[in-house]
Amino acid sequence: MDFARTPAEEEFRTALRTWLAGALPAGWGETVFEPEGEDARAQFRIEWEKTLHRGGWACIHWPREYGGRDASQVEQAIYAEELARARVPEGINIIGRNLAGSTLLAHGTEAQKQRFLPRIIACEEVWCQGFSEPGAGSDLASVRTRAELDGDHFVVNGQKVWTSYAQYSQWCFALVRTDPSVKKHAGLTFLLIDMTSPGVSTRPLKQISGENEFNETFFDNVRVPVENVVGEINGGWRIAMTTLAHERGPEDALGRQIRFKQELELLLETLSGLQRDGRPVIEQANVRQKLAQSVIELDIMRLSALRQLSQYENGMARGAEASANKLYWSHVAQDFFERAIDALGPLAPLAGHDPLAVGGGRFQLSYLQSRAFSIYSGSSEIQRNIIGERILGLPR
Amino acid sequence: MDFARTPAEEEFRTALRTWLAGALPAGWGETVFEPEGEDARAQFRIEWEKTLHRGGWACIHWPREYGGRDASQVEQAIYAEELARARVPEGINIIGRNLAGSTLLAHGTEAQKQRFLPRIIACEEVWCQGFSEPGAGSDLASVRTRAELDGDHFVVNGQKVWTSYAQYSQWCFALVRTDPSVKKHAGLTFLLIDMTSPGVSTRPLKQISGENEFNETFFDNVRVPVENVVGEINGGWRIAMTTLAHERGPEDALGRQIRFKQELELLLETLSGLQRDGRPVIEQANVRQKLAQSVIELDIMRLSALRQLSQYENGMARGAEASANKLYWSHVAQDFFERAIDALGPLAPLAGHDPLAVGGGRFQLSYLQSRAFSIYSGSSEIQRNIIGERILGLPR
Amino acid sequence: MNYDFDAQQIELHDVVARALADALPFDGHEARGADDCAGWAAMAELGLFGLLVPEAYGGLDLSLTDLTPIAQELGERLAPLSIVDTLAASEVIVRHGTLAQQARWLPAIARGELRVAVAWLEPAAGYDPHAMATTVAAGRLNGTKMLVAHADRCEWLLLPVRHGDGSRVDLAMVERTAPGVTLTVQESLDPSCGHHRVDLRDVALAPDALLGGFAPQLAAARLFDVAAALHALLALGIAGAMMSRAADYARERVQFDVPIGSFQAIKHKCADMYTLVEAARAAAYYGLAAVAKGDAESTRAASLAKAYCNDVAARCCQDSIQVHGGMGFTWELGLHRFLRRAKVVGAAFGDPDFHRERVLALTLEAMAQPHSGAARSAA
Amino acid sequence: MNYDFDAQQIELHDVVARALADALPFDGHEARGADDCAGWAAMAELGLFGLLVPEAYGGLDLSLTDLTPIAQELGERLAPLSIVDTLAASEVIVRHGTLAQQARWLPAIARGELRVAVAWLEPAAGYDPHAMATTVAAGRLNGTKMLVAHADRCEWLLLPVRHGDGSRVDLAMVERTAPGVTLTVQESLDPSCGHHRVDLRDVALAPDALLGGFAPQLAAARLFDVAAALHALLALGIAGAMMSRAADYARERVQFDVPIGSFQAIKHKCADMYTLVEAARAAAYYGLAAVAKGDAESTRAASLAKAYCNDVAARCCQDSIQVHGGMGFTWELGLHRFLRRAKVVGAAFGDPDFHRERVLALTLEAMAQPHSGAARSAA
Repeated sequence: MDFARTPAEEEFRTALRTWLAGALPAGWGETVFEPEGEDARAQFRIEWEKTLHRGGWACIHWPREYGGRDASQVEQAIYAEELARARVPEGINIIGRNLAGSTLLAHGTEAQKQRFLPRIIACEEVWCQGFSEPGAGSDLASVRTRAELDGDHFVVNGQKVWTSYAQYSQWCFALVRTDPSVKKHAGLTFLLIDMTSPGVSTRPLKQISGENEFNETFFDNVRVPVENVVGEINGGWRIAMTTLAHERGPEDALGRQIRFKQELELLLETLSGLQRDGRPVIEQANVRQKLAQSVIELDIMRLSALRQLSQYENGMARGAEASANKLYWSHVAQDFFERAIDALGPLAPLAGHDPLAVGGGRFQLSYLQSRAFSIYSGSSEIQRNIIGERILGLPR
Repeated sequence: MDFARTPAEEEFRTALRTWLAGALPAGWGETVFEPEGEDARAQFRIEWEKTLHRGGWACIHWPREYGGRDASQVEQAIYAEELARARVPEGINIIGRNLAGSTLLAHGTEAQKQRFLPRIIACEEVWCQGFSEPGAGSDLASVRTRAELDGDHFVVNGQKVWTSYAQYSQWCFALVRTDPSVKKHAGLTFLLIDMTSPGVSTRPLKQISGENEFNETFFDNVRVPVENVVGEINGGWRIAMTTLAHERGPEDALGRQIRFKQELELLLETLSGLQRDGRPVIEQANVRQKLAQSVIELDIMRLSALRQLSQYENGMARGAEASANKLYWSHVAQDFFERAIDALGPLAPLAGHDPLAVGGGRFQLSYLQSRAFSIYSGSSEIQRNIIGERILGLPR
Repeated sequence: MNYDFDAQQIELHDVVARALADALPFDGHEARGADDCAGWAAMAELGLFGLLVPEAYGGLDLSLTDLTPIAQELGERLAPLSIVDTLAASEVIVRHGTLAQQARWLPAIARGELRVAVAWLEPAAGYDPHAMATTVAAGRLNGTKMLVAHADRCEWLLLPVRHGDGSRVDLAMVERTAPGVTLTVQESLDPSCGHHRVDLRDVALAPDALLGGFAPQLAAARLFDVAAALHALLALGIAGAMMSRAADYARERVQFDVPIGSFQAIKHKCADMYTLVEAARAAAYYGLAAVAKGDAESTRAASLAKAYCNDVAARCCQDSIQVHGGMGFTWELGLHRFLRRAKVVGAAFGDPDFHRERVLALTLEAMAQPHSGAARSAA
Repeated sequence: MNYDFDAQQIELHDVVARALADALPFDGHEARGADDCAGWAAMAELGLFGLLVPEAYGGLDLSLTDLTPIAQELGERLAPLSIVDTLAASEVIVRHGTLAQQARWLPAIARGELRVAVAWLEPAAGYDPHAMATTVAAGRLNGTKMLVAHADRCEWLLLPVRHGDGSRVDLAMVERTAPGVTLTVQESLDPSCGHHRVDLRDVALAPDALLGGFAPQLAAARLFDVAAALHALLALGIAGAMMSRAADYARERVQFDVPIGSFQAIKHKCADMYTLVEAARAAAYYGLAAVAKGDAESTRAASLAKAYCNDVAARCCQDSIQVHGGMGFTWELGLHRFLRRAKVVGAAFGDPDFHRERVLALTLEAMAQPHSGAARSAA
């Protein structure tokens, strides 16, 4: 065990921090913020990802031959933390970089890598994920979107749901049914679909927070060339599992953790300044105990992610432990945002830009958003099944 | 809705309270207590039950013809509360009075009622319950204790477990397998077994609290007359369910609730008197919040039980709602005893008669005992199945 | 003792439930806007606002207890909070108003023509009105109230005011249109509440605007307890609705070729919700009954109910969304409306921490009085 | 950064684990009595007590971090607490003892011939030694300590003492057999701990009995943090053992014709335990490493680990018993031994509430220093 950082790691951190200071607009996060409208914000984020690429700071975990830096796990951890610390815009092509990219690197043909990776890293093409369907949520293997072979093309028909940022995407990787005659896991194929193809349409799906990150995506006789299959035809399930292990992995948790901690620090500052009945709210022992628990749990979210990265660095294969990671943080974060809003007491309902709202009304939005944590990217029930069966060896 | 008590109810309460004041030894609960040894205590409790009977205060919910008072549900509630309030000894034949008695009243033949009820109410015969087996816990219907017909007798072979107070019991009502050829619920019979019969033996089973309330009971070619079947041969499952609904019912909860509340008041007094770092522990806001939650939850335990009794009084049949009752109080009480011991802080481990132990070391024993609440009388998992399936109509 | 509703209560509930179902169809898609106050007319037509009003003033002279099933239904239907505010106001005017005040306001309330918004919360105070900044001095009222539900649709505001000369707190009835009263729409977690900030600048206050003149302090305390007990029932209604929706969905939604309710993870979550809702029901029913009786136990009972029911509502909102999976966090299904309303109801008239503290303090107080602990146990 | 154990740590752990398995077979039936201190000789034979001792005094001069896997194993095996006490004492003597003190005690400790019982708790104090009643004045020590594990088997006692003249707190090494020291067996939730009350009446204290002379306050604070971080690992060991036993039982126990682990109610309970134990592991490993480094973060890291691991141990004890059903509450299976030990470990060196409060205070303190919040986030 060794928790010290090497000089090389410190050098990496300094280089990144220096670059970020120059790349972000002056006053960023203090006087300068993202645009408010959802579309303008998306455009802004795409521009930011292009800036990252031009600076050589996009997809650092990719091999050098595809434009990455062959970054170690520790470097990735530093990267996630530094970007979050600088409060850089969230990625809009996170699905492209982390999921499509990682999946193609692991399972794509050389031609696919050459075709897709450069445009992902340059943010010239944004990606969305076509896994869930109205009838296939937790039971992902029951997807019904059909892909039928017609010469050297598949013809795709069906509906996907929860396709984040589909409205800004040029490409979608989808799990489609290519053989309805075998049992359900065996008849699925992992297919890359051009979102500009005729027959693709999307409809925004408003979330409980009022935002429109998600969509329904419809495929109506969409023609997709056979070379867009990743892996084997009817071998898509195994590939999708790789994608999900990345989605639930520690890299994702690390970046989120810093953002949660920033909100926690904002909350602590807010409650230190907030007077209730003549004394600062932060001095109430009951409030302190609850917030301390979140301080601890969010710190552990970081420590756990670092530990998992360390295990990968030491050669452990990615697997079900990512489910424990995801299960842990989703509930810890939900509890935090519930405690945050409850700590506001009478002020809890005040949201948005109301002059009396504290913390910029930020906690209310985060509270609503956090309700989805334990559902998306595999519900907590699914994660518990995976942990119970694949880690603890309990029978199905 | 009407939460007021009628004059008749108040009169009932006064009569009982007056009788109790005369029937209990002078100084009871203050200077005079139960004997410490388990056997002596059991004998003391049997004597107390005989006193209750002589005073006309045993089994008040039974019909007058069998020695009861035809007490209404409200009277039963008052009874449970007054007895607990006077800190009377716990019943040792509670299984006889509440379970064997109620089951015989509902399903017994007149001959069975005449034979057994008078000796139960007089505490001349103590009963134990022979349901669980080593291989049949939550899956009660899989009991394997066999009863084979041989002329006008059954010959019983097998082992029961968790037979509370078997060492003091003259009778046992047991669920036994009389037909191994049909599916498991259908081959069971409800049988009354004389514990003094040749071939019955018991072995004490020590609990995590160090006490010996429970036993293993073995049946080795025990002969039981056919007239000791309650209900139909192979019709025992339905009868056992009646028994369990009584075991989990509000009468049981009401008495327990007062005892829990007595411990809660002892805890509040203790923490008011206990100084930590120069101020009473009860003044710490974090301790207050946690104990307040238990105050609330234990009060609701009482309110819920009263509400259920009220529903029965209004004609509702007993059913699955008893499971919600049992599920609620077992966790509420476990949480309370955990909070109680945690509130003691550094003093938490001090138990028993140590001069520095607070509250007479009572909380530590109760904490240990309470761990079993969510397991016995149907585990919480079983109660949740019953609620989900029988109340909410969710599929098996 | 009878914990069940009597025939009259059931009939009243059924009528109200039908009217609310018509007036407030749950269309899911959109939270109703701040300017919508649907349900009021339907309730007025039923004479709901006269329930607690003496017959002499055109009311039915019923007890607060009789509101139990109705308040629960108002919670379940996400009805405008001004309905409950006005009912609470009518109760307090009946108990603490002078004859002149009763004659002035009660007939109009009973006819459904006078809406009252209770303005309790302040930005820098907790829930205790003795620590609030809204004060009256020399007949002038000054202060700022926040999160007043549908203040713009109510003719009158009812609020606790401290007298500048000391600690005495009265309740003041203030006309919304009085000079010096300014309303500002507030952005709130639940836009359907129509929340407003109310600024009071040198508002002239006639002496007969003060309720509770012959029982200083009691009127404000009573309003708080009545409103808290009613809000506990609103929370219970929300919790019950979320629990039922979860169970309904679990029976119908198929995954892995079976209804998801057959999975213990879902089944047991629903069973836990049921168990909590039943416990909350016992608490909320008793809470309002105790407040209706107005005896020594009433404040403690109201706090007990409010603390517990708020927590149960929060838990059921969370768990019901979880049972609904991806559908649970769509705007379209509308579960978020319950989630949002639950937070508003939870923060109004004492949050759970406030009420827990009050329950503990009152419990310790009762124990300190000789024999009262036992008396309470046996009450 | 490397979160995994290195080869030496793994080897050390394996040797210790084998020796503990031999010395402390889990026979289940009976909790070992108060007079049993098994495991000490085996550990002494392995040279465990010299791990932190400099080579000059016959030790191995390893870091506290190297104890991580061992401490966890001691927790899992319910080993005598005097082993951990002595290890913590050796660490503090190395850091805060004078050369004379080191020469006096460390060689005997390294040889396993000198056992040290840490006597921290008092009946009317919390965990802060500045508020404790055990004081030294004019060279005489007076006070009462409680719940001192196996005090009767240890040759020396290590305890914080306040100087009668002010707030300074030192650590004192007191011989168990010194005149004025009285031991009384205490009845405890965990009889296997061999808990004693220690009364000190005018015990003569030579100046060289005080540790930390050249760094007043620090020695006591250091002992507390070291012991807290080690106790976090004991709690982790207990939690892990209870989780594994639950999973083992769930794979084997058949009800309704299938292993109970196939029911989601059981499977998900086990999965939650696993998730909590992994989180506790990340906290506990980091906690001891930070304390070993002794930097500004160490107190906060120790508190974070102790608060979290205690709660996880309590939860896993409860849930593992539940998974075991009726068997879970038999004395015979012995799960109660973990439950009892978990409460003792939880109450020693700061309970979760104490450590949570300390984490929050230190977090706020760090935020108040310019840029330090960010520094911590990125540390």
